[in-house]
Amino acid sequence: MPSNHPLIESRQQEVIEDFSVFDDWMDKYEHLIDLGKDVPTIDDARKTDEHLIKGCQSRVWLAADETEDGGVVFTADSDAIITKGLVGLMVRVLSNAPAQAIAEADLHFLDAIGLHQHLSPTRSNGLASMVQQMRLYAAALAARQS
Amino acid sequence: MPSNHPLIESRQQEVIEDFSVFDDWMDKYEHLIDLGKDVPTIDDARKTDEHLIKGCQSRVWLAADETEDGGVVFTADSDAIITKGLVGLMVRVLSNAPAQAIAEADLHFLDAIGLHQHLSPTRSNGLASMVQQMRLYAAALAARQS
Amino acid sequence: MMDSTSLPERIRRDFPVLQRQVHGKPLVYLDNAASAQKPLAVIEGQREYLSNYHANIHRGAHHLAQLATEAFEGARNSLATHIGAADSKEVIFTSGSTDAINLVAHSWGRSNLSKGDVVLVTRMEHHANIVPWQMVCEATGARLEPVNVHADGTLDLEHFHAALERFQPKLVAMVHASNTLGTINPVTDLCRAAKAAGALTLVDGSQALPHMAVDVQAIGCDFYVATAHKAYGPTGIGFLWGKEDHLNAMPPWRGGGEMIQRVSFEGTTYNTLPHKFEAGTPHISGGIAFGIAISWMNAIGMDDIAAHEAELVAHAHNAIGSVKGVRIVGTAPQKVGVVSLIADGIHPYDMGTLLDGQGIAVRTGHHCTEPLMDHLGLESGTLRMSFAAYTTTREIDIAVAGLERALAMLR
Amino acid sequence: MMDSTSLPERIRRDFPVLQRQVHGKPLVYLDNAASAQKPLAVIEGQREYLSNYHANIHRGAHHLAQLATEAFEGARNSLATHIGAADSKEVIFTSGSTDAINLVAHSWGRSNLSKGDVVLVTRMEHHANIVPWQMVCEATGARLEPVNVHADGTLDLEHFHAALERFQPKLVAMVHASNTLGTINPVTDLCRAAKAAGALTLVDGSQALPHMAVDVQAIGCDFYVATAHKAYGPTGIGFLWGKEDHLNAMPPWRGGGEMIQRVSFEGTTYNTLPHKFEAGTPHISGGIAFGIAISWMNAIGMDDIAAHEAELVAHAHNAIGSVKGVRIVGTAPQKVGVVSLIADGIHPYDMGTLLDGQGIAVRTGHHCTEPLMDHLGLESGTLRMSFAAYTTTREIDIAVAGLERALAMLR
Ligand SMILES: Cc1ncc(COP(=O)(O)O)c(C=O)c1O
Ligand SMILES: Cc1ncc(COP(=O)(O)O)c(C=O)c1O
Repeated sequence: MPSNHPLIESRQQEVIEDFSVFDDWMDKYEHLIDLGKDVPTIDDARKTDEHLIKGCQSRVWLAADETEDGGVVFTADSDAIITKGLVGLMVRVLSNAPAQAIAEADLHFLDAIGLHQHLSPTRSNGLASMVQQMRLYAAALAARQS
Repeated sequence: MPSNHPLIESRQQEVIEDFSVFDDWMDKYEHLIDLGKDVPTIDDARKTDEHLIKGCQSRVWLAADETEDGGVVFTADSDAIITKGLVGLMVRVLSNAPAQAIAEADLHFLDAIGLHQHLSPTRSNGLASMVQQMRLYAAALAARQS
Repeated sequence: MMDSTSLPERIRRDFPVLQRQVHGKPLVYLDNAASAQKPLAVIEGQREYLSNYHANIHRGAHHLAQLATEAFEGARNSLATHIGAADSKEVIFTSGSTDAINLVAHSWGRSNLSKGDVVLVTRMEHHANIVPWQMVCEATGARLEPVNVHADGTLDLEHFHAALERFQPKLVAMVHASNTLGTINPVTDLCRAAKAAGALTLVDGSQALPHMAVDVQAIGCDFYVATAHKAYGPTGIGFLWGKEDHLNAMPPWRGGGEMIQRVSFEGTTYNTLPHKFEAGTPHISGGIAFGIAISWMNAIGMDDIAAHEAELVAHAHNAIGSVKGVRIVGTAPQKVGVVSLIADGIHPYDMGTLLDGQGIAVRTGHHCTEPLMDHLGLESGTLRMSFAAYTTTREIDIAVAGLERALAMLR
Repeated sequence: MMDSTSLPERIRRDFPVLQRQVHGKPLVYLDNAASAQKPLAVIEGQREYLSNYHANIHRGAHHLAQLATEAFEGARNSLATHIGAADSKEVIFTSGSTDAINLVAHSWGRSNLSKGDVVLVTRMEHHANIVPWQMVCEATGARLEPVNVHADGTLDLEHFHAALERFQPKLVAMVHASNTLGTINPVTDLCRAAKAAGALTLVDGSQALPHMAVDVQAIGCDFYVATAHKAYGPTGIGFLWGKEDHLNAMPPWRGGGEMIQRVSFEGTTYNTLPHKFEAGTPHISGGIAFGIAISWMNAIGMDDIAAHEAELVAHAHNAIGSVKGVRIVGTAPQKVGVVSLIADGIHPYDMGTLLDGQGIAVRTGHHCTEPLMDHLGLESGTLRMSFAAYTTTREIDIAVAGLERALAMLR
């Protein structure tokens, strides 16, 4: 099991703590929906096909930008609010981190908060593809950096 | 249930009686094999493709001739001896009978002697196809007669 | 006819899965149009076969092979009788509806369609009744033309007749009942009109077989397909029914064992119906269990099932009608047990996820009918509740209450 | 390695059917090459699925759909690991070997073969690996050429190499182990030679999967197919393995749900692997149970199964060798558990029928290898005894005694 960059690990612990107060399934989703409503979404101008990840159930847009210190900033959005909440969690954990750390991140928090099923590729909500693209982008950048 | 021509019915009863002495499966087959060895087979000259009924498991040859009084005489053969025994029983029951009687015969004897599975078309021994051809020939003849 | 409200009470205990919980709540299974649950008779029949008389069928001279063959061919006979086929050899086992439509598209299509020919379909078809035709059109130069659907989910009959006249299609392929809208198409009339215009007809009965009596000769179509798993049967099996003359004239599609008469490198001859189209070892346990599913439905009675489901649809329309901001998609007068809906400003995926959290299984998205979704302007698809003989009005009430709770959370 | 003679003792109780009687005698099931019996784990796994978590898979947002999808995809992973695939998306579920070969013939064949091209096969192929190629040759103008088989049942390697050189085939399709002769072909060498000659290779592993460890990358083939029902799994399912690059380059074959990315009347785009080749609802319970069968075999160990069966073959060769007037057909040094025989002047059907009467299930006839029977001059086929992990030497002794009794009756 890969050990995470401290930044990414501590953010995951934060999320896990956040969710630890909910033991009811519906409460957890209520919180997720609130997060979905809050997420700073992607610029409308960037909601183009180029940034679209087409899940079969919901659509996700993802944009990635290199920061000056060689990290990555992600912004993302979804047309479904629960997916948007999940997308927001992913951005919160992975954005503004070193490329290498993103590429190698062990994303255990979804499992820990009991939402791991949303990452199943067969769920077709676009989340799994989004995470894959985040990693690919970061890996490509890391390769250029080294 | 169609009632049989007395000739065909009495021949079936004879066969049933013949077999009634065997209650063991193997004894029954022993008898069938003996019959197979006895069957007056078709003329070699008539063992042509024209008279061949190709089952997947064994092959059967069948020839039919009209008699002077409007009946049908069958001669038949098979390359497998058990099939030949069965073929012989069919010939014994159906040959030398009025065409109409053959076409409409209710062949219950195989069931009664516990060999009915050999008549299953999926058995692919050629017997089911042979019986079908016997009936078709007789039916065509009967139609011409009426 | 007996009291249809008692139907689920009588049969629910036949379905082990209906006793289970999901996320700590009793399962409310309203995803029957995707796949129905299986009665014990089907589950146990399949188990019994595998435990007691499994063998490869046809051409086997031993006892188990005989038993298995008789059971499999017996299932074909049941199916033939159930749909009113003229002869059981007109029933070809396939791996499902999709496979059956592909069989017709590849075999009939490639040998009968050529440049300029038209295949007519409706805009409410499942992808299974669109993509195979697109592929055969691409291969042959034929053209696929769609008939419009009204906003209420009924077929645009005027457009249908105009299209028949205008395109003189070689084949009209249409769904018997829509898996997204529930609409039952007037297939008997449509087939009559298509025939009069010189076209053959294929009816996709995937959503009809579980819900109503089907008589292919009364419908007057040339081909009819359905799939077992939506009709209380196992997965991996379905059938194509075709008129004997058509099937005889069609070339085989898949090559292999069973479908041949004689094989040699000099030349191979093909078997007769139905074997000509059944290459390889069939899904024996599936065929047998499909036969059991058919018997199970007949023991209840297709008319009673249909009556019960009509009641469920009326109940659901009523209950959903009173939920604010929700619109039912598909309100044809004749429907099978399928109710699609959308809610203003709310994504179906969100509703579906929150229903799942309450133990309620529904399906969301385009239901493999993207062209229909485009046609009706429903970019994110719908939320679909779909019913079976065992569905209760109480389950619908639970689902509607769950929906209201979900909407409250999402707004 | 453990004592292989104890293997059947340990596992026979897993097979309910082995406890049954036929015609009042205990069943001796020696028709495993046609289809193997199923262990309880497979039967109960399928029952458990149908009783507890059946739902249509992929794209379902509800819990049961998730469980079913995970189990089905888990089976794909098991299979991929078992055969040494580079990635599980290289494993395409089909309805059996026949369907898998047809997939390659229709998809790869029709887009890669043209007039004058050659497909090379052996004369010991099953019809499933001949007829699809005949059909695609007829459609494309390509030609099918067969490689000879020696009288002892081994492939004529000289002829194989000469044919490679002479015909420069586009594809070489060969059986891994012959269902009629038992011969294990040296597929690794054959694939290397074929590759060197510029040909792709397809290996039909229908009779290898149940009997030995299979590693598609070690073999070095381009395509590998097998069927579940011969490997202790359910009916109606099998697989095609193909190298990712080939599969990516191949056009889809069947159209419908699951295999699409987006459907519209303006144009349809296809899904990625493995879904591109899996149109329609798959045989979900079959896939899951296939995975269980693979695990069941691995729990025993493929090497132990192979060792046990080698012992059975040696025992059978010995026992049959002492029966007067009987000749074994197929005496290759490397064999799977298949023993074919003929007796002077006696029709195999008669022997098979009399064995059945004694509760012994064997298969007689051409075993879907008519060209091989013609090649070896065996017009009436053979009687075939075929073994599985649960077969005992005692059963072989019973069968041989039964054979002697049958011969005594027939002579
Ligand atoms: C060598 C071989 N190939 C192909 C097949 C066909 O398998 P299936 O009938 O399951 O498609 C078989 C079995 O019948 C076989 O033994
Ligand atoms: C109307 C309709 N046609 C065809 C199909 C395809 O059936 P299958 O996936 O079993 O082949 C379905 C179900 O998915 C359907 O609802």
